[in-house]
Amino acid sequence: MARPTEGTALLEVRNLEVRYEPKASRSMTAVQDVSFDIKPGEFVGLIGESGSGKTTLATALLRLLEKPGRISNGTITFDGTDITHLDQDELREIRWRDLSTVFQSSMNSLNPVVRIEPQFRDAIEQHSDLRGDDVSARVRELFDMVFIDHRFITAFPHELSGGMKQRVNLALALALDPKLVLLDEPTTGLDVVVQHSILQNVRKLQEEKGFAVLFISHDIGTVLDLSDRILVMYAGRIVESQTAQELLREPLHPYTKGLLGSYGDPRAETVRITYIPGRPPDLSLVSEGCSFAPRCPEKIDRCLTDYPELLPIESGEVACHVAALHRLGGADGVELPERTRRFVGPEFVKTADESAQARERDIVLTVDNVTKVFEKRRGLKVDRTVAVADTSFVLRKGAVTALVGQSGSGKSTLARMITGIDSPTEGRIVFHAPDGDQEVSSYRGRALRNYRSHVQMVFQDPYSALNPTKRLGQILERPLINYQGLKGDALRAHVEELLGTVALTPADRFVNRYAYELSGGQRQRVVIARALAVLPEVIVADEPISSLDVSIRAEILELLNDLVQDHDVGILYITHDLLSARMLADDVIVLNEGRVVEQGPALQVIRDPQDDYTRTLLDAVPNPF
Amino acid sequence: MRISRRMSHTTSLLVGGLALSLVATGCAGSAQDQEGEAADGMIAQLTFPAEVDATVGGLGNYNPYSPTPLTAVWLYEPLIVRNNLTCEETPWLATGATWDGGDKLTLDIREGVTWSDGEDFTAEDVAFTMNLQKDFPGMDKAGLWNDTFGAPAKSVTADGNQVVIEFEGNAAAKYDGIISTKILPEHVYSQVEDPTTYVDKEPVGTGPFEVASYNGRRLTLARRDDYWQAEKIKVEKIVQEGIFDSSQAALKLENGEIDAYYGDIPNPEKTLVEKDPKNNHYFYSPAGTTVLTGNLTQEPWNDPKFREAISYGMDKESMSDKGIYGIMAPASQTGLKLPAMEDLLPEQYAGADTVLPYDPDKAAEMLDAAGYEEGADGKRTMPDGSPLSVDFSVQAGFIDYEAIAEVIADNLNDLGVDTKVTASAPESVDEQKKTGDFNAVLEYLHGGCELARNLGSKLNSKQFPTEQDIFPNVGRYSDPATDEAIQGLSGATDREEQKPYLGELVDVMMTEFPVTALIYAPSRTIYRTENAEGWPTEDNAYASGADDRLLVMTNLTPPS
Amino acid sequence: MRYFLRKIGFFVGTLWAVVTLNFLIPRLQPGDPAELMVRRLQGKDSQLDAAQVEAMRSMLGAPDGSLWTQYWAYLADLLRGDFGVSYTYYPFSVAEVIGQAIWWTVGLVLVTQVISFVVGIVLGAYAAWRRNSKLDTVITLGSTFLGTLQPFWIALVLLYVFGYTLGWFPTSGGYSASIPGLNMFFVEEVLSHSTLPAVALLIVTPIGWILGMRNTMIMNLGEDYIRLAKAKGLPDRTVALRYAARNALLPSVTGFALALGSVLGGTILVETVFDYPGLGRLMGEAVQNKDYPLLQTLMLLTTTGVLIANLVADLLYGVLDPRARRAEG
Amino acid sequence: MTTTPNDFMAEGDPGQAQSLEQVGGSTTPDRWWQVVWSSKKARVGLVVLALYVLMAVFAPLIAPHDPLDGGFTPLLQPSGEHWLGTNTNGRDIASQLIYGSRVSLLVGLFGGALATAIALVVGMVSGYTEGTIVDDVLSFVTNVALVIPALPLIITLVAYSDTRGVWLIVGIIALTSWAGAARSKRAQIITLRNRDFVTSAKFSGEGSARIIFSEIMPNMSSLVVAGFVGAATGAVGAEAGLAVLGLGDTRSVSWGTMLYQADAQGAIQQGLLTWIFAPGLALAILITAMSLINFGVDLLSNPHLRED
Repeated sequence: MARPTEGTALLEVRNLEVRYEPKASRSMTAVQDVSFDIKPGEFVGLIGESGSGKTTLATALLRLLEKPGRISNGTITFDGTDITHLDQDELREIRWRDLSTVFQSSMNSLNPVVRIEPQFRDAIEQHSDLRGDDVSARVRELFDMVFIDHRFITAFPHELSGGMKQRVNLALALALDPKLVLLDEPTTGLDVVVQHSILQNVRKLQEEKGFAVLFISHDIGTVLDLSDRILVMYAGRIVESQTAQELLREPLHPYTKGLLGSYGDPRAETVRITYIPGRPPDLSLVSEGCSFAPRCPEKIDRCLTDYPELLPIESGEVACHVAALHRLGGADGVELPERTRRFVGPEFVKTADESAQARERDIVLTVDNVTKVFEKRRGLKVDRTVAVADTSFVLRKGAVTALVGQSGSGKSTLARMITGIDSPTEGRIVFHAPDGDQEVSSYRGRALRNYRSHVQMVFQDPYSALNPTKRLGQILERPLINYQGLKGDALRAHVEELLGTVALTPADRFVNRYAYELSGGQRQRVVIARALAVLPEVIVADEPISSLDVSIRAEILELLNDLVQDHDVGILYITHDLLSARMLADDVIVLNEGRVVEQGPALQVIRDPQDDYTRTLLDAVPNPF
Repeated sequence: MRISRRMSHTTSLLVGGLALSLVATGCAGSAQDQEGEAADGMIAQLTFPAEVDATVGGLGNYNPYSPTPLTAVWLYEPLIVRNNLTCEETPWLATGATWDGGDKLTLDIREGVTWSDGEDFTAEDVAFTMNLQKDFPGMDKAGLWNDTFGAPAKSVTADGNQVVIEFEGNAAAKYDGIISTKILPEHVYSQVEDPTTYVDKEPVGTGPFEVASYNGRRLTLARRDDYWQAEKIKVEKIVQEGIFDSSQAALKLENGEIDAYYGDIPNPEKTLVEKDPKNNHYFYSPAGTTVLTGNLTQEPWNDPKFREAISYGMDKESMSDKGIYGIMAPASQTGLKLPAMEDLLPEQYAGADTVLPYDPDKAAEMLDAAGYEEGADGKRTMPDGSPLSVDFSVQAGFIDYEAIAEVIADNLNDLGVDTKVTASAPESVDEQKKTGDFNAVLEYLHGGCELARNLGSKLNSKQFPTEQDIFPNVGRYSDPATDEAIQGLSGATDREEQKPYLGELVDVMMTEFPVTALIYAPSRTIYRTENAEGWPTEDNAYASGADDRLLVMTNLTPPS
Repeated sequence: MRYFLRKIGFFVGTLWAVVTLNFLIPRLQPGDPAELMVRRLQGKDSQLDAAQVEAMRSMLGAPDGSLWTQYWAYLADLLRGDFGVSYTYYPFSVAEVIGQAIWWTVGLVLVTQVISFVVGIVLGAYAAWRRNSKLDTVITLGSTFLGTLQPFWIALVLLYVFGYTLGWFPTSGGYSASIPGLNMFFVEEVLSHSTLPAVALLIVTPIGWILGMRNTMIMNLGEDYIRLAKAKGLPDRTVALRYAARNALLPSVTGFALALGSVLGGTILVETVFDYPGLGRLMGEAVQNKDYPLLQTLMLLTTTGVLIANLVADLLYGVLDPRARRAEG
Repeated sequence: MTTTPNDFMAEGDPGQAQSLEQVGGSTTPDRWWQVVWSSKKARVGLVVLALYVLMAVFAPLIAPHDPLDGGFTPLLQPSGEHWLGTNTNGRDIASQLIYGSRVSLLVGLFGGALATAIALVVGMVSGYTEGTIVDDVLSFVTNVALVIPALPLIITLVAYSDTRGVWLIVGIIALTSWAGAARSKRAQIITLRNRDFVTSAKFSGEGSARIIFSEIMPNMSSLVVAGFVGAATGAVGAEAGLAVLGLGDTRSVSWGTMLYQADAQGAIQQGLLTWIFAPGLALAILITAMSLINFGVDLLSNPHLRED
């Protein structure tokens, strides 16, 4: 698609700059020199990692920036009106009628103490002539559009499930047939299957009603699925703009390539996924040159000194010296890296052969017909919830078993039982300890503590798994002191060794750091190092990559895989994501509502799913290929 | 908008609810108070604070034997008024009282007195009241029927206009209690099941006033024209309202909203008199003596020499200045209120000399002589060389005591006696008095007219405090000869008979120093002369204003 | 079922503990009520007259038997609703005494609390909405300073300035010459007599509500539903009132229920200074006079008030916050 | 009443995660003292408090006279010799005022610290063992302590004690004021103890005491600081209130006892206005300063309040 021509655009953003200038700390430029257009009826995706400034950009477009943030440069023209500096009263005319939004984490964007209908009514009555029953009729119509039962019109927000709330928000955004809807990560936190259906719904409505969409996401797969055109944002700037097909066919910016490289086809015999090493720059520091250069495998000298302009190249735009030189020429003696559509960076490869061997190893833990029922008393009524029903599987040394399912499928309950936090209602979980078999639920006190030196956990969110008040050295010391009685030099040496194992080197640079000084990936490495400290037989990894940026997920998967190979650890890998299950696991167990619906070697399950549920899960995996 | 509308609605609801709820509390009282014009030679109205320090709404009770009647002064009367200051007797419902030995008392009952409901007052009423006290010990404030201070009564009988009380033994010391018994109307109280719990709503008394109205807060009393000495009562109406602390009272007096106040107002001279010297006055009559009581069973107080020495080492003028704005004079070590009781003083003591002067040098000499020598650090030691220290317990919250205690501590420390003051709750100090677990306290020596019960019991070895009761001999002074003298004193029925025994007690006070007299403790009357004159004054000290209100009332006249 | 049993058990248990403490604490204190009564009648530093103490003891019926038997008798009486006879107001029963005073305090407290709550909420919400404005600074700083003044000190100043120097308001009592009942004169008197105590209470109380409301409201203003409401183009008033204030009000309202329950004990000083015939003054007297039956009942009343207020706050939260309704199920 | 349910939010909660995203993920979170200092109100409060502390420490150098020297002429009006006049006992009011800061600050410091310590131990243990009998007992005690009316209880306790010293006041204030803070700490630890880092501490083989006090407690520093400032503020006020009721240590010089004596001895009626106004004002300014600091402390638990 050609560079949008002036005049026809619904939204025109020119040289937009947003700065945060807090009194107490350093100011920073969160959005820098951003220009783009959205045409009427166009579905534009905006992709970027966390911290790339995409939410700030969205907030600025909506003119909802609050102190200390402000638009420090540039213009926003909406439907022919320059809204950059309109006052609130004038903005009110445009808001919702022409420009509506669905927020990120919009679980909280409905007023919790007011029923749903009035929340539609106030917006509708504010901006239209509809009153009374006409409004109710409109609300019913909107509910139909997003497939929600009318009885929820009079419900309170908390009575709706997360997915329903998000559909309601979508309906609310469409209430006045706006010209542009800004969707800011509208499905974050929702279950994969639900996400998938909501987004399909959005796309369908957009095509029917013809409104324009700016869809913001960190997940390039989803964006590619839905959008006409894609903007890629990195460190506060737009680095690439192309149509979805072109971007997939020929990504121009190495960063885009990196993002694409983090996807693979789970059905392939050998899967390769890449990751982008390093971390995004600190926007409060002034940097020279291309802000992606430190992580870029294609960088040339110029990248370190000059920031590349966003230039029109072929069908799109890109801000990359290398891409520009490749396509526009003018290299003049500069040595260019090879032109490629792949990210030439670190890579994690999984072959089907490896798995076959692992499946022969010794069993360390047996889950035997386990059922877990939660009883909750409400007044006289007892609610029985079957969280896990009659589940059996084994964990082997040096092998990975993936437990796949939606939230609420009983994955975490199983993990809690295996780690001895809960005990099964029926059935047994047996740990095959060196000194004989032992039922996990029989461990108490000291025995339980000892058991945990054999079974360790890696958590979903490395931000909350590391005590923010402790230095990394202190965190890693504790299990060594507690389980191995190490002291003094031996202790220090062992801590450094652990850091080395998870590739946080040189170790002495990390020992005295706090968790907040690390990137998400580095934190997850620390969490893994801590789990390794006691030389466990089993590690339960509960969605260890789902809170990490796509670009670095492979890095953690690779580390886990190395552990299995080098330390002979058995991993129970809990995930909702079949791709990552395929990357890491030898065996896959698919759980649905507490029941095992399918079980078998990873590749087999993925290639030839027997159960409908597995297929649904597979469909939900964004697959741009 | 919404908020404010809702609020005003709520407020009006509340006000309505409040008013409604108060309907339920409404009771007694009917007349509105209007300032009336006084007839010639009469006072239209006097206003006092409420007599009891606790009244709630309509729960009025005039029963003089309940702990807190709305008024205990104006309705029911005693037999004889012996004023607290000079101990002079004024016949009241009884025209006289005669002891026959120490075990029989004959009271001549006044004739021509009528109850406020028109019935005649008779000796039967007196006998009835006293016999009622036998049946209901809770009424027996005089201890008539038990063995406190003298033998219990055997019988009380009315005979014509006389009432004869016979005792099982000598009961002379009960005299004060007996003559101040408030007499009840037999024709009313004989109908009452339990006079201690009886709520007397329509009082029938012999007193100069009767209840005109009570609205739950303001008590209005009207003069009785048929009062037996109506000609002496010039006040048409008394209004009693409100419980005031000293600041409130001072301001009320200053504004002329009340005519007299009987509580403590700090520095009345500066607070009130200076502001309106013509109308504002005060009369602080000595009611007793503030004394320093050492625990005579503990060091160093067990040594009379020490007690004597420090008696000279304490600056009583300064105590008076700091404790009570210099109003009360340093007290006589005799334990008697001087000069009011001058005539009771044994001959060997001249009044002025019994007030020991502040003479630190003499005190130091005496301490040296008694072996309490000063060490290098300026602190004295016990004669055996062990450390000497005094630990004072002072009632927290008694401002005057605290000020006095500070002066004492300063003085004693100057003398080299290591002294510490510990402020404790008054109840704790009482507890210490009971258990004897104290070193020194400040307390009160009552200067009442029944000397055996006051000065005597301070020195009586039978009056040690017990776990149960704080009997007066807090210092635990014990001397058989003194006990005998007290026995004699309490058995004696007239002053002349009492004098020799009293002389012995005074002698003990002056030589043994069982307690050290500091300054006189006041009975306070702070009053205004705008509406009434004739209050007791320094020059005309005919009574203690606070304790003898009935007597004072007969002396009040309109301002000239 | 278990949930409710637990809740009721907790309620009863707390009540029992409070009742027991109420029983024990006064009895742990030194001092004999009969002696105190006599002392009160004779003057604080008088020498106690043994005969009078004896008479008083026999009248009040000194507590007999061991602490243990007293305790059981006390519990049994409580269960029968018999709170005993007040020492101070003998021979009136505690119930009668409290019955007289309670309406005064309830009236005073209700009115001042409601006013201070409304004022606090409105000012707090306004300060939050106009955050960092001059007015916000004035409101927060002003209320902070006023709130730190000692109520007793304020009472004295008010008494002196408005009661005496200016003479605008009566200085003591709940009414004076009028006859209690539904007549204008009485109502006027009640209002004028309540003004100074009410103002003394009012000056200190709104601070809590102002700051609490301001803080929750500021926090709520950062919530997504507020941002969405703004994005919806709703007028500021709607956003401020229907969205922000409405949600911020929740913790304050439950706090208000709690405050109402506990405030009865907080008026002691003010009621005493103004000789206001309410429970606060009664409590002061009861403490001073060791009026065990009265003191116990008053403490029981206030603690039960707090407990019930807790319960009401729980329930109220359920009513006001739809989210809590389901959770309690 | 500045406690709101949201005070229970710890550092590192969603609020902060959000700001982290805006900031770019790598900046050091502000230390708590930086946050407090960032508030203008808190800065003013801290400066005033510092002045008070200096006044207390250097009282002997600043005060013109011995506060307990009753040797001056009573009832002098303010003059060069006696800046605020003398009281009825012939003592220098200005010197009393200066020395009085010592008691208030002492009671604030130790009363606040003791109350916070009790609240911490009870709240943390109770919250960490939520649902067990230990928690039931501790919660029960906390609730009882919460519902018992504090003033009568304090009066009763003080009255029962034989001696009235500053330490008694400190102890009693602490004993009667910890419950609210304990409850909020319990609530917070309940949200914290299900954090992954607590679970991982268990997996690291840590014992309960260590988890509570070494792992969790450092994460509650803002609540602890807020609790302490609140408790200290309350303690200063309570000391004055007690003294005003006549229950203070009458031998020590504090603003409360000054107020009490001034009232009892009729300072207003005698025209000694400085005697009653000065300590009241000194007290109000001190408590205001501490409340201002609390504005800064509130920022810790409630990042939305930050002024930028």
